[in-house]
Amino acid sequence: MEDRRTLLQAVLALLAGGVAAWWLPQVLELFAIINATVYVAMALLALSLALVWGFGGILCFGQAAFFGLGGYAYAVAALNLPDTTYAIPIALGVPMLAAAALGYVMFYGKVSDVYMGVITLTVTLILFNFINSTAGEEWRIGAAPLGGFNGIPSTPPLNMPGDPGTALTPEQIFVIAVACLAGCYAACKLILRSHFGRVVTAIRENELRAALLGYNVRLHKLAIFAIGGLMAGLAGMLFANCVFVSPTMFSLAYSGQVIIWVMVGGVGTLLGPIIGAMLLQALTAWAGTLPEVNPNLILGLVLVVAVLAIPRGLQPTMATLLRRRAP
Amino acid sequence: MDLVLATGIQALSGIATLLLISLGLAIVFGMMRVINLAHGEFLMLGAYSAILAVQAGINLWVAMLVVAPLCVGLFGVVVERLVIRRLYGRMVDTMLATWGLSLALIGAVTMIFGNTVAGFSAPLGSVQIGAYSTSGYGLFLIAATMVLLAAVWAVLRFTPAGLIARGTMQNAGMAAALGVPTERVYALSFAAGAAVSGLAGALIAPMSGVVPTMGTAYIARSFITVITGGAAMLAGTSSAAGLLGSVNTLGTFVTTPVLGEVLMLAVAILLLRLLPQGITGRFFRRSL
Amino acid sequence: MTALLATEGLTMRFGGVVAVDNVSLAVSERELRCLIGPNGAGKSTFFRCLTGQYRPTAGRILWRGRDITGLEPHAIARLGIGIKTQVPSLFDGLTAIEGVTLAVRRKHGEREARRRAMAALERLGIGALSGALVGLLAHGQRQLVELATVVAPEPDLIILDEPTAGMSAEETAGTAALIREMNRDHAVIVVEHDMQFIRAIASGITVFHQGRVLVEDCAAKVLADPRVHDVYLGRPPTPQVVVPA
Amino acid sequence: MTKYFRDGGGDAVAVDFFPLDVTNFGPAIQKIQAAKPDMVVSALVGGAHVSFYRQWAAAGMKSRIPMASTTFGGGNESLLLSPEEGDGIVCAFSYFQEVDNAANKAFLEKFRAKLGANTPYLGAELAMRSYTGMRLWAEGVKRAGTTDRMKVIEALGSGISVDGPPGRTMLDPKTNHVTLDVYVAEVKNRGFNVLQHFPNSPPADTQSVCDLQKEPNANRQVVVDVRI
Repeated sequence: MEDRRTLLQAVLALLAGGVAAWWLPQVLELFAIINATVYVAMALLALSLALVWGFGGILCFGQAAFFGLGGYAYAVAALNLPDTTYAIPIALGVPMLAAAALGYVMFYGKVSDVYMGVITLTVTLILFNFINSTAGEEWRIGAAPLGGFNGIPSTPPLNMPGDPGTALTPEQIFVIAVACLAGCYAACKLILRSHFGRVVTAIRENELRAALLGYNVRLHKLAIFAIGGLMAGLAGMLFANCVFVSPTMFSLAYSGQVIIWVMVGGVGTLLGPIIGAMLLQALTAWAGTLPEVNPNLILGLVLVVAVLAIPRGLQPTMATLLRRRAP
Repeated sequence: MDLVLATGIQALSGIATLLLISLGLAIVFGMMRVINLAHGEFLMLGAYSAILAVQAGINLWVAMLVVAPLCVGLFGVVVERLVIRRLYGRMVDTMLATWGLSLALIGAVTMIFGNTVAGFSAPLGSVQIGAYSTSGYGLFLIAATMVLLAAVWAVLRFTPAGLIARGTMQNAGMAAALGVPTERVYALSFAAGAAVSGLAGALIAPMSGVVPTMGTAYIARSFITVITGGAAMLAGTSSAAGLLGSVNTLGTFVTTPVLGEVLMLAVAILLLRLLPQGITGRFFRRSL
Repeated sequence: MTALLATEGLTMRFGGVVAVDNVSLAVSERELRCLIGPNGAGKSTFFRCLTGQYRPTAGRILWRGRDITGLEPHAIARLGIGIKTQVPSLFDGLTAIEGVTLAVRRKHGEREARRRAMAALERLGIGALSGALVGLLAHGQRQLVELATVVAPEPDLIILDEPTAGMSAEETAGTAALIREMNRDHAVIVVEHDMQFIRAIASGITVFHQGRVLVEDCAAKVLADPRVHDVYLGRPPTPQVVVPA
Repeated sequence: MTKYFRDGGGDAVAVDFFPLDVTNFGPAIQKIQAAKPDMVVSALVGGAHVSFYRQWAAAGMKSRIPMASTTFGGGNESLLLSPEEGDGIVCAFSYFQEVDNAANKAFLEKFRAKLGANTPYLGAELAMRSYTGMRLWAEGVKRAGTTDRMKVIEALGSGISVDGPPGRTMLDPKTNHVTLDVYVAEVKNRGFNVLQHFPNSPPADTQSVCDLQKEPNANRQVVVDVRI
């Protein structure tokens, strides 16, 4: 029974993605489309943390580091390559390798959970500081100036594969973003249903027992962490295509917000954080329009209440509510 | 010769500032295993309460040394009652809750005071060392930090309250069995940590830009200092502040400020890799 | 015939304290061995050296003659050793069948693994609990699920650390019978100090005392040996007295 | 900046860059004292960097070495610092609230009438530039007769100008930047004392490398050549 339910959820997700991708571009005008693409990219970032933290049991305070690396890798590659389609593998490879390297340092370094949070936080800070101070002329990779605090505004958007001349329109980029989100969601569902996914979930439940059954715990954690890094990098690439790449992608704000979204959406689920990300971004945007109220205050209070009231997050609480009411 | 002396003083004031802003966090984290990500905002509240006290006509020194720690200490009690008390033992949730608190505080202060509040300039004028002149207040800061460190050490080491606090932190169950009201000890310890942070915020106010987001500049530094310091609260934080403070100051002096920063963070990562439990995880293990 | 599992001069020192002092023992295929001794005799530390949780300070561990000292726990488990730790270590968030399937899944396909897992649960009489969430089960049931998880992949050797901890009298007797039945297909090493369980098992016994092997013999002789009584009652062992057979 | 020092006949003794969250400027102040420059030019920005001006005054350096800044005042720093710390710093912006002309006086009266008690201090440039920007757009819409994006862009390209409190602001068709009046002022008692006025200053550096009239849809990032 459980397998049918996961397949149903995966199909539903792809369907919802399809409808949104087809219908929204007709309805929304340009500014809203770009905004929607940012929401989708952020939801994908939340999904990557939901997979790594919710199922891998690895609380990474620095998921924004891979988000930023994905964006910057794409920007630098796109500026140096004739056809931006070749920039895609680089934009995914760099954050994945970075995640694997950071994962190796943490999981093979016998680091306890608390220090893992600290190390991921510190690494993001170092990247933020480093990228921020690359304003000078000498900081360029090939034809791409890193641009320090101002980021790289002149990043060329994705173009039709094989035809560098015609860049994709924002509507097309939105469709690609939704496709990526739905695709990654379905991929997560399949990964978690696979043997590898079950072992990763078991490791979250009890690391020692998994090891005593012969599973290489550190390798599995490294792998799921790298997959999370890849997804966050993909989100970074999408972000680079609808906004532009800047050091703020590495900032504490993004790392913090993504944790809030997953926490409020529901640690231990996939759909929860996606919904949480979209809802909270809309809430922050709405709060920004209120003259007297400062968005930080609302976002902060939401997190404090979320931690105190619903330790396992929005979606499971709703799910348990629904199940309890159903006979 | 005066160059060496002046640079030495710069290094000392760098270390003192780092120690000052980390001490409050060390008390809360070192003793209570509570990671307070709103620590930066506690500093900011300390600075703001000092400035508002001065604007209300209270003497500068009274405002800094009395009003600020008192206000932030009381605020600490409120925070402990409402939020922290429900999350003992849940390290990750405390991190997230205090992160939310930090965002909320920045938002609230920006709403109430706007982005700019008129600060007051550093008292005690300037002091001439050979060809170099440095601020008299900088020297006062170094002295104040040493006194504060000694005071906290003395309280923990010699007073019964200090003993009870240390006992409760190591084994709350046993302490309760001996009749110690552990709830109140936790509340007072968190308040003490908050008061020290408030005092630190007030002391650095004349030397820094007091804006609602000033906390974010300090939180990373104090966090890294306390974590690299390790379990033993005072010895750990002081040794880490000494190491990181001097690396940062001398690095900035010899090379560029950017390298000074990167050097400090690199040393921190190296330390975390070699000594995952921090400096006092290995050296001066039994000290306070 | 080389031993299935042997230790040569195994020593484990924590700073000044020598928890396991130069212990050499050998267990052959299909053997059932009990490691007994009062609390703090070094049994659990010795167990953790075998499972790779601790890296021994000196000495060697041999698996069918091959040196496996210092291997990671997962590498040791892969040799075909089923391990049950003192504190029950289970997948609370999964159902019983899911946990046990996972144990077998490393060597078999999904369907075959599920079939064997179900068989293991039934063999231990808890087939009915297969769909239950492990976290919600009672203590006794959890011990049985853990035993099923260890037995299901059919290891060559099973090592158990105090399987009867917190069990009632008849549950202990039941577990002893179960372990005898398991011993038909797998060698078993049990770390225990519950006298009632040891009498019920009546297998070869090695007595630990202050990190060293005091006595190693069949159950009858060991249980009659005055030194074992002294050690259990906390008196220093009386000098070697040979009791006529 | 070094290029403009050289063009002006001076030279840069030393240049330092600071990460945004640096708050301890002790070493930097000491390096400056060691270098004994005639003046210091700061491009520091952000809340943490205000500490530099504080520590500079605390070290008693304000009376010894004059200071100018390209960014001071933009972020209301003049309000943050006490008069002893801020007074005397020279800055240059396209507008100060204290600019003395009829348009500015009329604007300020209407502004205060509208907001009354909580009228904010406009300080330097930022608020006024946004106001003037909107008016330039409005002018483009008037000329194009429609708010359609492409038509307004065309109208803006045909040379639009607006007169207001900062003086005359003309949209330069070659660079899409603006030619405007620039004022040099020194900080005085948390406000500004306007010293000099340079009317109609064109965006010379951008014009030297970019001409949108010749190549209308150029979209590469243009870098002004400041190599010395």
